[in-house]
Amino acid sequence: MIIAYLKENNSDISPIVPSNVTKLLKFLDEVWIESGIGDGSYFRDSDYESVTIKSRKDILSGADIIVQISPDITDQEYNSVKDSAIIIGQYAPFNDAKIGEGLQAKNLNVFSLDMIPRTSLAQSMDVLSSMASIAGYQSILSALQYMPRYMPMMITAAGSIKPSKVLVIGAGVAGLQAIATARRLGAMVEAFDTRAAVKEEVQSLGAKFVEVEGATDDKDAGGYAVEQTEEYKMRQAQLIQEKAIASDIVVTTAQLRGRPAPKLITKETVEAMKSGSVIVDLAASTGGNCAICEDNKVVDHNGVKIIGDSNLANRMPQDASTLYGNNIHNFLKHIVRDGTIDMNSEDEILSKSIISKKS
Amino acid sequence: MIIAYLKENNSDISPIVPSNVTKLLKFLDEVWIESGIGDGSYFRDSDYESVTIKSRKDILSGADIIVQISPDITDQEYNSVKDSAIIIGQYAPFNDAKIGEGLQAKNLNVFSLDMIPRTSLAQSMDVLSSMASIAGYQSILSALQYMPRYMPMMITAAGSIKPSKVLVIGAGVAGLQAIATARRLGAMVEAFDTRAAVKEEVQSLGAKFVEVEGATDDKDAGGYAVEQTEEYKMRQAQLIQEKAIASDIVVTTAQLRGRPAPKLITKETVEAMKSGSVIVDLAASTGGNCAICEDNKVVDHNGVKIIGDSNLANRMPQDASTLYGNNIHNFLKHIVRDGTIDMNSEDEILSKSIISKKS
Amino acid sequence: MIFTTIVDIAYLIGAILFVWGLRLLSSPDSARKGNTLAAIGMAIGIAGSLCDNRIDGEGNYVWIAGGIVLGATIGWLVAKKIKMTDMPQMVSVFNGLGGACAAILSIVELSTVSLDTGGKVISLFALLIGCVAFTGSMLAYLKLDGKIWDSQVTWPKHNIINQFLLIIVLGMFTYLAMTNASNTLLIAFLVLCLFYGWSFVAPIGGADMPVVISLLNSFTGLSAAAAGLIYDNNLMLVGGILVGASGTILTVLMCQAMNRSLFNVLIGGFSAAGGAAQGADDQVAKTTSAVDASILLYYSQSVMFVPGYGLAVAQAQKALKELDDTLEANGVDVKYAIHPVAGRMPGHMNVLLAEADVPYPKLLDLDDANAALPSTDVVVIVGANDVVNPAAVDDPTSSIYGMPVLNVWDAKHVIVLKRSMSPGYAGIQNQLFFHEKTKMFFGDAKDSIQSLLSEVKNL
Amino acid sequence: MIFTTIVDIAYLIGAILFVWGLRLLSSPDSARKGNTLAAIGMAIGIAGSLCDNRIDGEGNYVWIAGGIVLGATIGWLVAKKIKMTDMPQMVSVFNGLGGACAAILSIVELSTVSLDTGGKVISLFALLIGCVAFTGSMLAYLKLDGKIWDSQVTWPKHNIINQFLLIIVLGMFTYLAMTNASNTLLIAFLVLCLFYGWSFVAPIGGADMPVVISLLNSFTGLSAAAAGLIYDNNLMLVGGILVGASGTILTVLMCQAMNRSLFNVLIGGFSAAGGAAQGADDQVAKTTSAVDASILLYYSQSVMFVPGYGLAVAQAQKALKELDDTLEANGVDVKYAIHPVAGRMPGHMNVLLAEADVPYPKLLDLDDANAALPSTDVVVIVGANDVVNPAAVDDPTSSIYGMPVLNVWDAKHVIVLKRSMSPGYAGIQNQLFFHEKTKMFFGDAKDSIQSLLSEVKNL
Amino acid sequence: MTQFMQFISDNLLLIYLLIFTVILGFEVISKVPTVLHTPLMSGANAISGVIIIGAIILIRRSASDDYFSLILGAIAIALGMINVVGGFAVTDRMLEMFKKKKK
Amino acid sequence: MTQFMQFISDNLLLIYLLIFTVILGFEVISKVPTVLHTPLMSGANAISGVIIIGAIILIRRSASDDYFSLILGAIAIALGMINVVGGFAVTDRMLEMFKKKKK
Ligand SMILES: NC(=O)c1ccc[n+]([C@@H]2O[C@H](COP(=O)([O-])OP(=O)(O)OC[C@H]3O[C@@H](n4cnc5c(N)ncnc54)[C@H](OP(=O)(O)O)[C@@H]3O)[C@@H](O)[C@H]2O)c1
Ligand SMILES: NC(=O)c1ccc[n+]([C@@H]2O[C@H](COP(=O)([O-])OP(=O)(O)OC[C@H]3O[C@@H](n4cnc5c(N)ncnc54)[C@H](OP(=O)(O)O)[C@@H]3O)[C@@H](O)[C@H]2O)c1
Ligand SMILES: NC(=O)c1ccc[n+]([C@@H]2O[C@H](COP(=O)([O-])OP(=O)(O)OC[C@H]3O[C@@H](n4cnc5c(N)ncnc54)[C@H](O)[C@@H]3O)[C@@H](O)[C@H]2O)c1
Ligand SMILES: NC(=O)c1ccc[n+]([C@@H]2O[C@H](COP(=O)([O-])OP(=O)(O)OC[C@H]3O[C@@H](n4cnc5c(N)ncnc54)[C@H](O)[C@@H]3O)[C@@H](O)[C@H]2O)c1
Repeated sequence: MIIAYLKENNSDISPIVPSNVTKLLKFLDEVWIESGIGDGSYFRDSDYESVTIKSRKDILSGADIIVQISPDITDQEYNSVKDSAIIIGQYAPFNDAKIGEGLQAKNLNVFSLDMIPRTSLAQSMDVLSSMASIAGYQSILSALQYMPRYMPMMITAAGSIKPSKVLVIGAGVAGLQAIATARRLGAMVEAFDTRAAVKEEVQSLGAKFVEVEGATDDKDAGGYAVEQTEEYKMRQAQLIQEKAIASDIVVTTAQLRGRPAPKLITKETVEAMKSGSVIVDLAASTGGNCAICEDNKVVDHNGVKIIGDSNLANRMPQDASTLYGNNIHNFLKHIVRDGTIDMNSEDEILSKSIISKKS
Repeated sequence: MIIAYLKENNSDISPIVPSNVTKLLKFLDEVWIESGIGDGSYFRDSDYESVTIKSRKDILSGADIIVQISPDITDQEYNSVKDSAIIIGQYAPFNDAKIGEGLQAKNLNVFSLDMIPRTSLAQSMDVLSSMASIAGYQSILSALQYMPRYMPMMITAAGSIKPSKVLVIGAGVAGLQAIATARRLGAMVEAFDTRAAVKEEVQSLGAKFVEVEGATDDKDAGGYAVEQTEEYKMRQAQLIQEKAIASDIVVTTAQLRGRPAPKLITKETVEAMKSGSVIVDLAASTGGNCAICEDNKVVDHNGVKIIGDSNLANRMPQDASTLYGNNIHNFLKHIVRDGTIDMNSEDEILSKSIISKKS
Repeated sequence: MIFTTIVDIAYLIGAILFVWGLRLLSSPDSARKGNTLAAIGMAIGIAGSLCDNRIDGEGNYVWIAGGIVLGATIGWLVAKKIKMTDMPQMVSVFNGLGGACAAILSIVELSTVSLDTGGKVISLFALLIGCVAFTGSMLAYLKLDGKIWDSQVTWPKHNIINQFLLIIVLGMFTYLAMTNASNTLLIAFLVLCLFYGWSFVAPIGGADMPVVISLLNSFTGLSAAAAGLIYDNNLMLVGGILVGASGTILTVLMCQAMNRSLFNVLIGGFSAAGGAAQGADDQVAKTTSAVDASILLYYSQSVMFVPGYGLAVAQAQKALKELDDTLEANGVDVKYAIHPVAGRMPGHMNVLLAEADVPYPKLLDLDDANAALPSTDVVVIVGANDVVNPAAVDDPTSSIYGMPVLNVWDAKHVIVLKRSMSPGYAGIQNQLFFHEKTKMFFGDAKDSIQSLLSEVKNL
Repeated sequence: MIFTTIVDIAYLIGAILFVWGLRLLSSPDSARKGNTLAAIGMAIGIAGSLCDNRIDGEGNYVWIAGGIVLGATIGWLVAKKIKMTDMPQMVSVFNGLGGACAAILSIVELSTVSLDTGGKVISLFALLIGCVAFTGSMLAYLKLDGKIWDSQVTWPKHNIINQFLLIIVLGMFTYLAMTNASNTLLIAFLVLCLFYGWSFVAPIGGADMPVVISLLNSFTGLSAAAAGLIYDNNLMLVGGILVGASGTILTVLMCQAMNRSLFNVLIGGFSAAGGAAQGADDQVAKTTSAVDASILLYYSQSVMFVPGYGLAVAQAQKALKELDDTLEANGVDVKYAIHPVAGRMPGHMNVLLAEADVPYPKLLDLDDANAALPSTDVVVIVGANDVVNPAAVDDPTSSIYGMPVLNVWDAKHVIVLKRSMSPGYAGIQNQLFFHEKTKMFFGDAKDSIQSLLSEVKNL
Repeated sequence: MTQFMQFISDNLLLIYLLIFTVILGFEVISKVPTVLHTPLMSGANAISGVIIIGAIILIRRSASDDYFSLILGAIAIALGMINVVGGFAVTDRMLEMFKKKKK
Repeated sequence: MTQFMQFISDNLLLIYLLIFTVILGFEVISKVPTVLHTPLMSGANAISGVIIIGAIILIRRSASDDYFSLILGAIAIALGMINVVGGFAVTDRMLEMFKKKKK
């Protein structure tokens, strides 16, 4: 089987890094890449040994497995794709249920990486986790780019600087990493989440868990958050208002799969915050947790900066590419058995990530 | 006495912060500020209570003590200054010996804050230390803005990321702070300095000291570095070449008062470094420690970014202003005795920082 | 006269050496010297008894020499040949023989000399506890050596039977002490005592044997003291009392170290799985103590820590680093095996260990760790679970089958620090805990590590 | 008969209570209970002696009651009234009175009863040491109380005179023991002994008085034991021997704690500055031990750590945090005073303490710390120097005069952890080290903290 | 010599007891922390006041007109009692500072 | 009762000695670290072999034709000797491991 990687156009992240190639060739016949695929992540074409450089057109028509990050193959291009070819990407079908139908209509074999179940076994293929982890780390660094104050406490001859306060809302993968990074830099960190289990995890990173009583739990939602009751939301919003006003940095990561992100930071909250404070909103692409957030923009609201960025991983393209490339390699290694992919396998990971199957 | 603060034009840092005012009024009669003085550091005019807002012109002609950060008073403006007035700023007379003469010629009372001796007693007035400390902290943060890789080690399901290597050259105030910040973020840090005493200090922060044998020591130079021998420089340059090539981030802080900064990172070194690595050159204003450095620019040399910035404190204007304002307050508290300043005092701090005295 | 006094002084010196030896024995630095001193004391005492001119009789030195040579040879050979791991059993056997010796002496005394009531009481006492020490120790030996299982020697309501037996024993004791009973009755008493010793130890759990041996040892001491009264010998008296007292204290201390009361050990008995936890399918996980685990760590060449989410919960990273430092200072090579999904976020373990200043080169990732494990002496699993679950390798029905895990079972010993038998994030049972190489050490990871640390520092 | 036995048992119980009391007295937790036990033992003993029916005579209970009431009243009143700081002197006086009691008994015995040689030896021995204990203790009291200076009571070549005196004393002792000497000679011996006691203590330095008192105390114990032999009383015998033995060991331990030998104290004498480090101007800095410092910490309400550059050099931050945790767990309030220029870069201490996870609210800056210091029990200075230098406050010639420093001398006690007397960054000597409240604890800060830690954990 | 040997053999148990008491005295004290040195000394001193029993015995067996013995004895009792009562009381006061905490 | 009291008064020193020995036994052991439990038990066990002195005395004072006593006595000696020699030797071996490392 021939595997081919398409170059991303809207991101510096590459779906393949040089170290993946030999490992892929152990169970696949050829690896094709588009020229300049690693440019954004500081890999030159020459770094990729034993690959064949092909044009996008050749790849679409010739490869058995086509890998991309975000699905940017046009309908026209789909027509040139080989009959048996398998396409891998992140289609986010939970956001738009029609995507699957559309692909099905075109009679394609498509895996959506964001549908991989979040089990221990699948963790090595879970691109959402790898990217969220980077985003969490970068959320603090990008906040610091704008914050006019020290993060750690400093008792110096020129005066004592209090440690910054950081509030993390939503302690999933990204939130936890944000907590860890802020703590490393010496901030006082508090975190919020609606899932009760997270409390222990937050504390295990040395941060304080701010509790709002009465959260609906979600043990069965497979790791994703569920929508909460109105009353709960109100009390939570109040508490967050207070905490956020006292914070120098607020990081919000609360997302609900397939729904707009809950609004957790109101305009009034932002206006009551200290001038010079920073909000990093990782849910920006689904509307943002902060009322004033705009996706892919830094908004300055009365001296408070609101960074809306759902793709913070892009700030660190090399390691992001490495992790992404490894995830895809692990995924392929899992689904390719004896040189083929059995689209009808009952394997949980394989069956859950298929969003369109050739009939 | 009336003290007045001029607004900076080239920097966001303010020489006074609101909390200074009441303390100043304890031993001074009036505090004047220029409008908008705190804009860059997130303080509004209204935050400064009990001050009088004055125009630049009024300040120059009416104040007894005029405080600025960098000396931007024109010759013409000097003429309007009160006869007995005292001007405080950073004149860097070590870089240009004529400055003192020029001021003397104008028959002014001028204190240059960068001439305050670096003794334990004077540390609370030492603006060089406060600003260098911020610069050291920000050197790492600004490097991270460009680095495409993780700083800490990460063993994750998607692969193991090695910790970044950081090399700090010149472990003075800024260098030590850079070491501490990089270590906090989980990097492997090595540091260089020509002064032998620094070794213990570097180790006390958990970093490794890279030794080049045969440094000329400088115990008597008052804390400032002395020029080293040619042979030493060569061996050092070699070792730095090797270490820098292996590093992800290089921070250089080596300055020699009144001389161009030593060139410690050659062009070849930069070219041999990994693509995506970052060099932060804090000595940029005196020519830079890195051969390719340009002041106040980020140069991209074959994928290696060279950040030339001698005023990194400006990236964190609020706390920088706080510390600066406190330093000046402490300085004034020290030199103002019973409502006047005795320009002929034998006090070490006072006498050393005078660069021009009314005759 | 002078010679007699010299013998008396010899006994006195022997007694002082016993005390001094025991004292030195209770600190690791001097223990060996203490043992030697006590042995010298014993030699002086024996020499004294050989030439004590107050004993009138026909000498019979040949008999004595025969016994001494025979006993010394056997004792020496056995002591030298025995395997390190079999030593506790051997102590039990030795103790039993000492008890037997006491029993023989009292039997001879009771059957040949006519004694007053006091003498009879003392002799019968020596006989009773000598017998109990003998058979009890022998059974303890058999149990410890794995030659006999608890279930083979216990009967239903064993404790009640034992109490009943004890009443009979005491009854006969009183009767024999009051009357001039026949030798037959004496033999019956002997047999009864022997049987009681066996029955006394039978219900006590295998894991509790060391406590029992210590107790029986203090019994032997008391019988020696009783014999000292019979033969009016101060050294026997003092030595016996000393062993009786220190043995008792030692027994209590051993119980404390196991977090149990002596009563619990003796009566509560019956726990076939003394100090073990029951698994789902009636499997038994072995537990270990801080002392044993610390000795294992201290005397090993290489140790691998496997941190997991429990490390984070317990916030035990700094304590772990200190244990690492202490072990390294004693020449142990310490590494950390970091599983990619250990903890609850990518790089969770890295964050913690960096906070504790563990140098990066000590952290091995999955592949390196699995390569290093077969040559590792001891693996310490600190609050990890799923990432060391062998089901990922050998149970195709498991939900984590196929996930790479740390093959900790390749190492020589595995110690697991966790609070209970409850499963990890994936919610599946872990067969590792029942693996033959595995010992569980229950408790909050930080507390456990701190107790390991203080034990290692004590060594 | 039965009654006699009861008295005997009373004495026995008294003796056991003495032993037990002493034992408990040697650990801080139980010391008070130990003292009470010993007192009960004494009461039982006295009661026993009052009704012991083996003593035949005319009772004279009125005399006895008079003595007891008088003595008890005085003893009680003095003990309750005395100031805390005067207690050591008082112990010396009490001890002297005990010695006097022994001397009186032996004088009466020697002058009224006719004794065999053994009895005479014992009585003379009790007389000798009773007298020495009496006058020696009294002189020790006067010295400790500052009523007499060393120079007032020493003569040139005092040690040689003392040796000469000792020879005369021993010569008379032998003569009196061998012959039936006259009372005059006895009185002469008495006077000589009293004088010798005085002369014995005279040359010993004032700072060494506690050691001497302890030694004289063990003498009193021996005289009581001797009296026990004279009156054939086991309680006196055992109690006396016990005090003699433990007093001797205690004396040795006290010398060790001062880093000197007993010989050195008794003969080398004359050093007013026991166990101290010499400062520049012949000033003396007091040192302390891990045990003393740890007890001080453990029993205090509030402790302030003052970290400096030495903390960073020693990398002792984590150990310090552990000490903090341990003290907090025992109810001590622990804070850190961070001087703005401590260390070698702005915020140096913050970096270190954050690494050790010290919560921010525990860090006090200069002003807060100086406000808190007067109500702080113990300040522990961990490798800081310039930032706690009083010269900044009170020495206008100092190069740091005017710099705000931490006024650690406002606290009740100051313990300084550093490796030597060498100065800090500013290169100037620090008078704090010679301050009356200050004790130095030399060594690498990390090692010192770790030994404090293990001592605190032992308490 | 013989006499001495005889003495030893006659008083063998007494000698054992003395030696064991000495060892016990050593053993009990050997690990005392430095802060307890003074209270311990004070406590031991109070115990050494056991000499008072001797004084009691002396008076009890004196003739009721043997004023020499009686007066000296009474003084001895008084002195001993000061030692005993004062000693224990002072020790107790010293030890007050240790009762503050419980683990 | 009287008999018992008599016994106590007669053997007062012996009782003192016994009790003090017991206390000493307690005292000496009370602070032993857990790792030494087994070696200490083993060492104490070897000391309890002092019973062998009884066996020696038994044989020495038996008639040379009293084979009952002699045989049993010789067995007792052999058993006791195994206890003594084996006990000390095994203890010594156990304690060898403590010399391996030096702190
Ligand atoms: N790394 C990631 O990004 C990530 C994210 C989400 C989920 N996960 C999942 O989390 C799991 C990680 O595996 P793991 O082995 O690290 O953890 P684990 O399987 O969750 O097991 C942790 C163990 O630690 C013990 N423990 C908890 N608190 C403790 C304490 N205070 N002291 C001692 N032991 C304690 C628990 O047992 P007791 O209760 O008996 O003490 C538990 O069995 C994997 O299944 C992984 O897929 C990982
Ligand atoms: N904070 C800043 O920005 C900065 C920058 C430059 C200079 N300074 C100056 O540095 C000084 C700071 O004061 P400081 O009190 O922190 O330090 P310091 O005055 O330099 O004293 C440090 C003390 O620590 C002791 N020490 C060193 N290593 C030790 C170890 N391993 N264990 C135990 N003790 C150790 C040293 O005594 P031994 O050798 O006897 O052990 C020394 O006296 C001030 O004078 C300040 O002006 C500060
Ligand atoms: N089995 C595995 O190995 C594995 C791998 C990856 C993730 N997971 C689990 O899945 C979970 C979700 O991960 P994610 O980061 O992708 O989640 P996510 O991005 O969907 O959500 C981020 C966090 O926001 C929280 N949140 C949602 N609504 C909120 C609200 N109104 N207020 C506050 N918080 C709110 C969620 O509870 C979640 O913790 C993780 O916590 C993790 O435990 C498991
Ligand atoms: N007494 C005080 O309290 C106080 C206050 C501030 C600074 N100081 C001392 O003054 C010293 C200098 O401070 P700074 O940061 O302003 O120094 P700086 O900015 O002048 O120089 C920075 C560092 O670069 C080093 N350096 C110079 N040439 C070099 C070369 N060729 N290669 C490598 N390193 C080279 C210097 O040794 C110095 O450590 C500090 O280290 C500090 O100890 C003391």
